[in-house]
Amino acid sequence: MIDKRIASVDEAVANVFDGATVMVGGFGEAGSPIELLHALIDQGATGLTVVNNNTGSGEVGLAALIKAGRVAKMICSYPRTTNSTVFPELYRSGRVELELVPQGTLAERIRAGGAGIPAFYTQTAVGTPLEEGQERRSFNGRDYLLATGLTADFALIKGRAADPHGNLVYNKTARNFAPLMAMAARTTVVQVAEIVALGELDAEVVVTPGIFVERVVAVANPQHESVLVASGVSYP
Amino acid sequence: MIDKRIASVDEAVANVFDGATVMVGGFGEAGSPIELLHALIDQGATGLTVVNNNTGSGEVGLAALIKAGRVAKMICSYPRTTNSTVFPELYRSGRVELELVPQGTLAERIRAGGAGIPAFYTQTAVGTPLEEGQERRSFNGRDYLLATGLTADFALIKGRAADPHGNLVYNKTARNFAPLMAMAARTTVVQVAEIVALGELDAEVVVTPGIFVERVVAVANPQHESVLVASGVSYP
Amino acid sequence: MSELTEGLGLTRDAMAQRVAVDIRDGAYVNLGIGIPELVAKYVPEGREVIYHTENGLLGMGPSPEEGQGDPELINAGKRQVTANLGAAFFHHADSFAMIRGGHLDLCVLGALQVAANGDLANWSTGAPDAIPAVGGAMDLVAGVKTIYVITQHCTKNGDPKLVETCSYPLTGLAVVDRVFTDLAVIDITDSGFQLVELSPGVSFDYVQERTGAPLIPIGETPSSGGTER
Amino acid sequence: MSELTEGLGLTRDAMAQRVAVDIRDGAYVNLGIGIPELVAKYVPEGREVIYHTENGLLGMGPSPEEGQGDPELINAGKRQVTANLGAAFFHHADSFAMIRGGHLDLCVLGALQVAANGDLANWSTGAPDAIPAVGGAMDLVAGVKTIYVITQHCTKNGDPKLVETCSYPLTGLAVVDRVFTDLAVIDITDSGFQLVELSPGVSFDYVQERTGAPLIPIGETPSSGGTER
Repeated sequence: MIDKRIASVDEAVANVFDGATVMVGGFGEAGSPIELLHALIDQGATGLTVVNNNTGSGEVGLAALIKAGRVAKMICSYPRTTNSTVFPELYRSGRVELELVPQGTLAERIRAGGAGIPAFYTQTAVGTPLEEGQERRSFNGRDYLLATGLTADFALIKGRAADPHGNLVYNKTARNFAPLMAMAARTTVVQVAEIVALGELDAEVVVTPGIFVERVVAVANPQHESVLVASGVSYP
Repeated sequence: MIDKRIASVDEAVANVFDGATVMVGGFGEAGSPIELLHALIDQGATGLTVVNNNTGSGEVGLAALIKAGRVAKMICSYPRTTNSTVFPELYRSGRVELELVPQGTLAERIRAGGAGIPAFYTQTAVGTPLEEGQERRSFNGRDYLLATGLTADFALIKGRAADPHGNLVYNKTARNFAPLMAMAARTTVVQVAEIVALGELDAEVVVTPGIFVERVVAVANPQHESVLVASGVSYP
Repeated sequence: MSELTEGLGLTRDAMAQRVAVDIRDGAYVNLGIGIPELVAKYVPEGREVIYHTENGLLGMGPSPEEGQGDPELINAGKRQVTANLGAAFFHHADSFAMIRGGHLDLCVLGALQVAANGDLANWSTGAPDAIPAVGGAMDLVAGVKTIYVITQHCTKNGDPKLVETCSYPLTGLAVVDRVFTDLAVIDITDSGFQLVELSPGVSFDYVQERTGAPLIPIGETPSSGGTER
Repeated sequence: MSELTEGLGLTRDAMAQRVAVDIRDGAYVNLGIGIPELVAKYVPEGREVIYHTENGLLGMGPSPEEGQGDPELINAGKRQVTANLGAAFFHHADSFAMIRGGHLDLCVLGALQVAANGDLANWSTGAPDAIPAVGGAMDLVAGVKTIYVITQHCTKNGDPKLVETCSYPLTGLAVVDRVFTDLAVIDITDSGFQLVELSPGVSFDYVQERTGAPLIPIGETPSSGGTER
């Protein structure tokens, strides 16, 4: 029988390997899987390529993972945020690589990766410094850039509720990149506030069908990045 | 104020012009906007290019539009269905053109059109007769074909419920192509069984946000193609 | 058919049952229209399989009870179905993202011809007056991880459907992994058709005579370059 | 700033109010971070405008009442917001499909520089030690139908922000339609900067002196090829 429930966050991230590409859900703190990220710090995998819109804030969650030196490369659209000091410091000292991608191109590249599309064209960034190294091509008299699909070994995301098949629903703007990352990663690990019985999620309202999800772990009262940062918490 | 409600199906399709490209929702009879199609037949627009997965069945709905000689070209994946005699006859006598597109490529081309993506690559149809005329390109050692985005002047689709802003939810597998066509058409016309007050559709469960919808018309008890065909109905 | 195979070979239901044996617990599966649809009935007790239908449903269940159907809850063959507990509805782009993105474990399809290199022809006989219609077949064979074919070993005229090279228009290049026929189970390998299993009472020679390309006997692995292919 | 403009020119709020006048009833609008966010406060009575925030919400409302916020209901500036009646949540690919696909009517953004041909620079000063960060700005300017810029006419150092050619890294090529500054409203036309409106007490010469490229006076339409550009 199909039961994707995992007992603990530690078990859920146990097989993340050194050098893995890890997509991390969230836009700012909304949808950031703090508990999975802390479990990943405890687990110790290093040399990671991490895909997220930002680079975390304070010294918790994604920022703590970066601070711990586990991230070799970030792929993101906006590595600078209020209270974001960890990444800038490591970046300036050349200890972490950055691939800067416009936010919409980043989202679409992740979806493409999940949808088996190796590449697509977009008008975003034509004629800007971010065009560098990309192929330009004209369609119907307008110029576009070729963008390639992104896939990952793991996705760590956060949902509101899941069922044992891995069907997911989200909370408000915490949805953001999560449904796309679930599609693009070989192993998608989800922390949810609540695991409900099969059939409790209406088939019409499931946002991420279980086929895109490998592991579901309950974190009943997830921490909020802004609260941790305001309290001066530094993980571990 | 924003109110996309239209009083009648006739008014809803009144400005469809000769030679327009019209995307029609539905996979088989599920999601087929029969009443909008009949209104379009009454309205008289001709020389249409129609995008639908199939070509209708019997002599109602899409099949009736084709039979009336209004369709110059069909873009679809499967023009042959049980009880589908109208299209084959016109096709064999050269009175309607056919662009055959694999179903998944058709769906993605419509989404691409709606998402501002002029073209993307797909492995589907590589090495088959449907590769003809398409560009082949290799990514990471595998061959793919270039597929272009599809847009339309109008989309005629069917939903379960809408609000005055045009937010939509669907019924089961009647969803199929409708959310994509709503994105890809300049003017999206939706028939729904029920128009509810603003706020009655939960923001978490809206499938098609109102930005993709221009006109909403209530058809309280929509007809089912299979019932009409079984009763031998021929429209008009 | 019974004339051609002289009473030997599996019935359609027995073929479907044989396919079902090879479907693992927890698999996400798309079943083509026709004989493949029969497979769902025979999945062994204790295995949970989730069925995908490309028109937008994961967790497809059996046909509804008489009078309980919804004309807007149908499968890819446009027949009324049901939705199991844990099902999800989605639009066509998401549905084919599952297919093209390699998220489905298995697809079971019918065939007109299968070539020894795994090429599949199952959408058109290429007849000049035929209305071409492909549906989702090309997407499925290109995207799904494993492709099983279930088919009669020969056509109604007695011609082999397993051939050296397909003469009908292709659905996909080198896509088939395993073929289940009334006479045998055959894998597609780098060396060609590898016989895996014979139906009861069927001999190697009997199958070989009805196959348009060399069969590698059960258990034999040709040394590199050792076969005609 | 008040030193530079000698007390002339609109306040930030007055600038936002002026932009709001030009937003039509029923528009779908994305407001950038900073001054653009003020625009929502000033939309005239009787017009309904739907706000899009690229992190997945259409129908964004004002900031929540004290203590009523949800840290997972935020805008692109990562500040807590609310959802109006008729709102919808969606994922990032759908959100940028709205942007890239030309479904949004208007985007109001800040600027470092705007060139006379509509080029916009608003994401980086190109300083060697800066951490590059672009967010959704390049997607917005490339995809949204109409791009308004709201900005002080000059930098804190008194340098013009409306220039012949941007010296900072570009966000997009020929994307800006109209610029609202403390001193004037200026359209980007094929002939360059077209003055549309002067702020109270501000003269043409006063604005021209503070603009890095020729301004076409209000009401004058240069004959083809008649201007320097």
